[in-house]
Amino acid sequence: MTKKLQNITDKLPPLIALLGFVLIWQLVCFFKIVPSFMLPSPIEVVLAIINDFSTLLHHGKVSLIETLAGLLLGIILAFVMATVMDRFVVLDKAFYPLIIVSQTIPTIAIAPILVLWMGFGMAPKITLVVITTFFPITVGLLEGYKSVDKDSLNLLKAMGADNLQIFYHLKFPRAMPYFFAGLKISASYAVVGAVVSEWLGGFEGLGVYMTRVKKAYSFDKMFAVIIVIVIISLLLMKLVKEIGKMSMPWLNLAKNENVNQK
Amino acid sequence: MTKKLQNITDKLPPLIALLGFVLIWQLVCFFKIVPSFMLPSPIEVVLAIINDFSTLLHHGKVSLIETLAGLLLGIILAFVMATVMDRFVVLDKAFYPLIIVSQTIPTIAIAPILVLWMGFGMAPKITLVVITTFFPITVGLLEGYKSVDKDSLNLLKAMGADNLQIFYHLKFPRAMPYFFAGLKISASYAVVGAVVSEWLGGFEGLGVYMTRVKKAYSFDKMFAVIIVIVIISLLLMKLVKEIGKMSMPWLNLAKNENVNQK
Amino acid sequence: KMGNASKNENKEKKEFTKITFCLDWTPNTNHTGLFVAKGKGYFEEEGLEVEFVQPPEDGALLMCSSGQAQFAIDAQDTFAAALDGDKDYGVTAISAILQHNTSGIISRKGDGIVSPAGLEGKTYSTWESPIEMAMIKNVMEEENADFDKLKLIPNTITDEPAALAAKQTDAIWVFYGWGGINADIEKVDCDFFFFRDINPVFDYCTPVIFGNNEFMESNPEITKAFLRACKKGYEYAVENPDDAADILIKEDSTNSLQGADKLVHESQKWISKEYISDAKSWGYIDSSRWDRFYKWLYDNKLTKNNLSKTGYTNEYLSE
Amino acid sequence: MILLKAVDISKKYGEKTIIESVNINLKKGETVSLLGVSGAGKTTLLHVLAGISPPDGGKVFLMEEDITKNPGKIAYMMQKDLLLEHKKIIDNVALPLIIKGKSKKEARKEAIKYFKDFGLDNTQYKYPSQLSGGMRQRAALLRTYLSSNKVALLDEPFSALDNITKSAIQKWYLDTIKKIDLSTIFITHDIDEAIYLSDRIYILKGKPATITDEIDLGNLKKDTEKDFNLTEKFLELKKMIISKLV
Amino acid sequence: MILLKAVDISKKYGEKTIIESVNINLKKGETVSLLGVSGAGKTTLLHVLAGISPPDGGKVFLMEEDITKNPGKIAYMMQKDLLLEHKKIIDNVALPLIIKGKSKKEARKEAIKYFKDFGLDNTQYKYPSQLSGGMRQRAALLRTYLSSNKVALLDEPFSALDNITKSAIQKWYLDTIKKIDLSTIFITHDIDEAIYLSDRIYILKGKPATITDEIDLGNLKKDTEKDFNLTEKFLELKKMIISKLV
Ligand SMILES: Nc1ncnc2c1ncn2[C@@H]1O[C@H](COP(=O)(O)OP(=O)(O)OP(=O)(O)O)[C@@H](O)[C@H]1O
Ligand SMILES: Nc1ncnc2c1ncn2[C@@H]1O[C@H](COP(=O)(O)OP(=O)(O)OP(=O)(O)O)[C@@H](O)[C@H]1O
Ligand SMILES: O=C([O-])O
Ligand SMILES: [Mg+2]
Ligand SMILES: [Mg+2]
Repeated sequence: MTKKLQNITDKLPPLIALLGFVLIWQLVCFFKIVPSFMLPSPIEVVLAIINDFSTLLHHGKVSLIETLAGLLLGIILAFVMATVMDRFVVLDKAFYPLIIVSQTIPTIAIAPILVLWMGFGMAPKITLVVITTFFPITVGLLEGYKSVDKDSLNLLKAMGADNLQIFYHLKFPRAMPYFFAGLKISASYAVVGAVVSEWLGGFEGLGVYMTRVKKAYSFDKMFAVIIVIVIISLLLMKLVKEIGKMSMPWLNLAKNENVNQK
Repeated sequence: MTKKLQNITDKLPPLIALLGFVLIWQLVCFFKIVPSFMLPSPIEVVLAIINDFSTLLHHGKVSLIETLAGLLLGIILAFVMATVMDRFVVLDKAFYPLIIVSQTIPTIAIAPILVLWMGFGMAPKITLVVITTFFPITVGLLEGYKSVDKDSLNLLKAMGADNLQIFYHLKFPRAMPYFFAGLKISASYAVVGAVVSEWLGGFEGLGVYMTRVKKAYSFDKMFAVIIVIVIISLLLMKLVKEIGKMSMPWLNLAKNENVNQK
Repeated sequence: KMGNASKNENKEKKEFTKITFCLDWTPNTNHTGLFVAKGKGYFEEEGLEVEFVQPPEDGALLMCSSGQAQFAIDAQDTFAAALDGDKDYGVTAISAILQHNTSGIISRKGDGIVSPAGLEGKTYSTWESPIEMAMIKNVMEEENADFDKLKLIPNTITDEPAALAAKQTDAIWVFYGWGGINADIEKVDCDFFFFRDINPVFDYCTPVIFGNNEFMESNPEITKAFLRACKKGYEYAVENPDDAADILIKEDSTNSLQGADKLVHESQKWISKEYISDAKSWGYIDSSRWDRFYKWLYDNKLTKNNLSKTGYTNEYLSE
Repeated sequence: MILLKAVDISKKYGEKTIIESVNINLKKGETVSLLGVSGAGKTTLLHVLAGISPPDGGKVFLMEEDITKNPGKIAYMMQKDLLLEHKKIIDNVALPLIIKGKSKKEARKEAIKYFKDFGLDNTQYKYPSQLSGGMRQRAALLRTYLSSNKVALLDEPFSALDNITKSAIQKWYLDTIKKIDLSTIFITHDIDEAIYLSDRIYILKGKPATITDEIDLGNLKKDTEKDFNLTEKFLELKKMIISKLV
Repeated sequence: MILLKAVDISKKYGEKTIIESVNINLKKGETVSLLGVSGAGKTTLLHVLAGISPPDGGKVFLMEEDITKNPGKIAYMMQKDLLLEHKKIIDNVALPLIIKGKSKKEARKEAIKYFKDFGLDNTQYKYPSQLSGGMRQRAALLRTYLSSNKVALLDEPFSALDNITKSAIQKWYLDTIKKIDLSTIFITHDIDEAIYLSDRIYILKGKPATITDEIDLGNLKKDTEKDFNLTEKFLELKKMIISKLV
């Protein structure tokens, strides 16, 4: 099978599934199985996206900025926490349970409190994104650090490497696949985190726009927002995947470059 | 170090961290660094839990039933999907992207729609729990099925095992650790999923109670609810862990039972 | 699709018709008559078994549209958006819970927001709904104040007096019977003005009971019976505010009002006077005030269509 | 009597032909080894014989019966011991019986009889990770035996053991297959092992690989002679085989 | 001249003493092997010598200097080849130089000089997974060499290779260490390998393990004699060593 053909047979099934899904949706609407005010048809939603494009773009930009800022801070927080916790076992034992607790608090419960504390700007939104995103990255990094085998550690120790060198040359690169796996999960939650926090207080962003169109009984626009959120999330996940590929060239060696006979 | 001593040094750090956290919280309230209407003190929250105990118990029970029902259905759905997708690669290719899309839709956006479609009973709440929980379990199971090495597969094939036997004797047991890892994540999100959907429509459950006490200006009661949610989530995760341990005795063999000299 | 509400259940000794009633928000003194009707068995007397449910945020009307609830509470101003679209939501306003719009702007005493003019240069917490903004603009302009000099921030406030005391904001839209009374209870000195006092066009109906058209058309007698029981409940609440307040607290199955006794009782004392007020009887929707507000919306391009004379009926109310 | 016969076997992976026109046979009671360098195609050939991998040409016969692409007829002991870590030893060992339709209870009852003979007393209800390497080997061999097939294929059964402890297990292995009357083809890339354990050696060589040599060791008295692998005779054989391998 | 000397080394894990009162030494230019069954404590001893595991008793000297618990003075080639999969070959090989403080550029420049000598042309910018087993071995040895230490410890350097292809690499190894003038202690549990490659053999045995024997092979002319491991002399030696091991 040629590469191109492989590509097509890989992408055909999800495309058919997606089209099938949209078709069923359209039929449900067309035959009024669900009343139209409860479920706008795909065509209405697409029209809403087209008509509202500039508005969606504007609010989408705001949400995206919050998402990216939150994700970045989440990465930094996760990196610092995981690295410190890996270095000092006591801190790992002490804070791991608290971190898990932080993940069982409903975000819609804390979002209003964050707004109360931090005001109406981006700060509470970014904070909420940080809270929802740092966890998978931290867990990923911790697992990654722990995945380093004793022999490799001993190799570097035998070369006389200090802790920082061991971290730089061994622990961090080894943890990278785990880091990116965690980041991908975080990315998929990040946009939703931003939207939820906007929903619960703000002037701009997809969450705010969503409550507004909902109040105006514009379900087609509401679904348009949902679709924009989905698209942004998927693009973000794709971006993470590509950055991961670029950062870890050793994991993506083409088979034909392989000199190894076995 | 004796076992008992080990147990204490394992549990001491998180306890100290937790107490430290509560102490700081109490001090912040005591010195009015945050106004009391924004942040009730831990003592107030504990009092609210004690005073509201029977009410919290009642609503907690409702949320717990929704959580458990949703989790159970989520497990069944995940099991069926993962198993079918593992068996038929085309379905895997077709539906995996759609499943990922389902996870990027904000729950607070679909919860009201679910209530609209399904009414005020438990159905929309359970559905939302299913939507939030089936994903980590499905991904876990798929990964688990894929983790089965070719040699083990060949071993069973060589014995003349059919697909069902291979599944029962090899694939499923091998996937179990992955299943429980996914289930643990799901369990941590399940209660929050139920609460969010209650929040957005219903007559009972912690989510409903939370919106009501919020409107009645009782932040101490609201924090009490959050703490109940956290405790239920943690207990659920603990339960999953214990069931996992019991179901996979081969992973928890005490070192001293080990006959192997190496 | 209508659920089992329209089907009478014959199995039990007494035939009860099940009714799902969607509140506009968490139980409060706007709802007292309903809880009294339940607590004192007025619904039962009419052969009804009523369950009160909480809506998704801003979703009560839709729940009634979809048939998940036969009746729901919403307000005339927010209903406009549903009426104005090209989709038929299949709901009609059938009864006004309060005769007059009891909402207005609350602010810290001493800030000088005793009337709309005082808003100039101050901060207002808004939900950013077009009608809300137009109303604020209108009342300010009535007093020659400049709306552009009002600073707008998002409304995330749950505890209005506390928010004012903490200077999170200067002005908040509240219903006097709950938010205004709460300020007294919490001993925060406040100023308050009603919209209806500035411009009578804003004396529209809020909150309002809506019914699902399909249900009401096929069950007119049940609808009337339902409103009869409601009316009896509100009339009781008018006569016995203290007792009614206790019933509200007791009948709220979530116990959320426990500990808020003082607020409920004080609020009840005030609001009981508003249930019937100057109308001939409880529930009556004053068509002149209804139509006048919708005409204003149309004149101010807040709706595409002139919604006057649409969306309501008094035909299910008993004399 | 020829038990197993493979005729003209060839096998490709994608475009690449791995083995071509391979003919081998196995007589009753015989132990035959398959010798070849790493990557030659030994495992590939065994997969075809076991019926778990379809050949691109040729047929496999078990006493006249065509068993090509028909697994379950021949016992197959995979590379290393490959016990299922999630099953107790007794259930690992009884697995072939369960696969063939016996109830768990019956299968356990049948399997338990042999634990003593195989030196596995008191390991029945242990998990594989609780056993030493030697014990695991024996459990895997017992499982192979319990498949009740007359022919067994073994893929590098001893490669996981170190050279010093290996010889003890090899001795035990020779005794056991005699006792249970098993006819065996086993893979190795250890020449010493091939000479020591087998009646006949097939050499698999080339790209694509084929049987380039067949060496009959039938008349050597290996087990009677102490330290046989340190004798002259052994050395001569080894030299001869090396010359044929490279 | 004695380069490395370990005096009275003992090491416990928890309550269990693994090795006790071990004394060994290594002269300039010498290749010494450490022979023992699996689990004897060979790796444990090498860890102590390399300074990455603190002994519970005893000291290690490198030309009079006490290097106990002081890693980085002796080159250490771990079990298998252990290249870091995330670094290109050039960076794997240059790692000891970078660890010692050289810039990446300098280190690469220094390392690249030796690629031809080690038969690693054109592999510089490849990743380890793109190399064959033999190439990986050579890269690991080059890295060991570039640590610029005079003494190298090697833990089972050839155990991953099959018996047939192994001998080619062993020959190359003997040549190379001669050329780069490295003094070596290596671990093996393969007696043939120990005899073939070393000037002296230490046998580590017992629980706790100690050096029970020292065998000097200094006057054997191994590399000049073809097929040395198929000669009588070799067989005698092997018999003698086996008797001391068991
Ligand atoms: N499933 C497969 N797909 C493609 N190529 C394969 C597959 N399995 C094996 N090969 C290739 O076939 C050749 C023979 O492999 P095989 O495993 O049979 O060798 P072997 O002689 O058993 O080697 P070893 O002694 O290392 O186990 C190798 O080049 C290998 O890369
Ligand atoms: N970190 C450790 N903690 C506890 N015990 C250990 C540790 N490392 C090794 N051991 C034990 O010490 C003993 C010697 O181990 P070591 O790895 O030195 O053996 P070895 O001779 O290198 O064996 P092999 O040839 O299998 O590599 C073994 O019984 C092993 O279980
Ligand atoms: O909506 C309010 O009650 O203020
Ligand atoms: Mg093989
Ligand atoms: Mg070792």
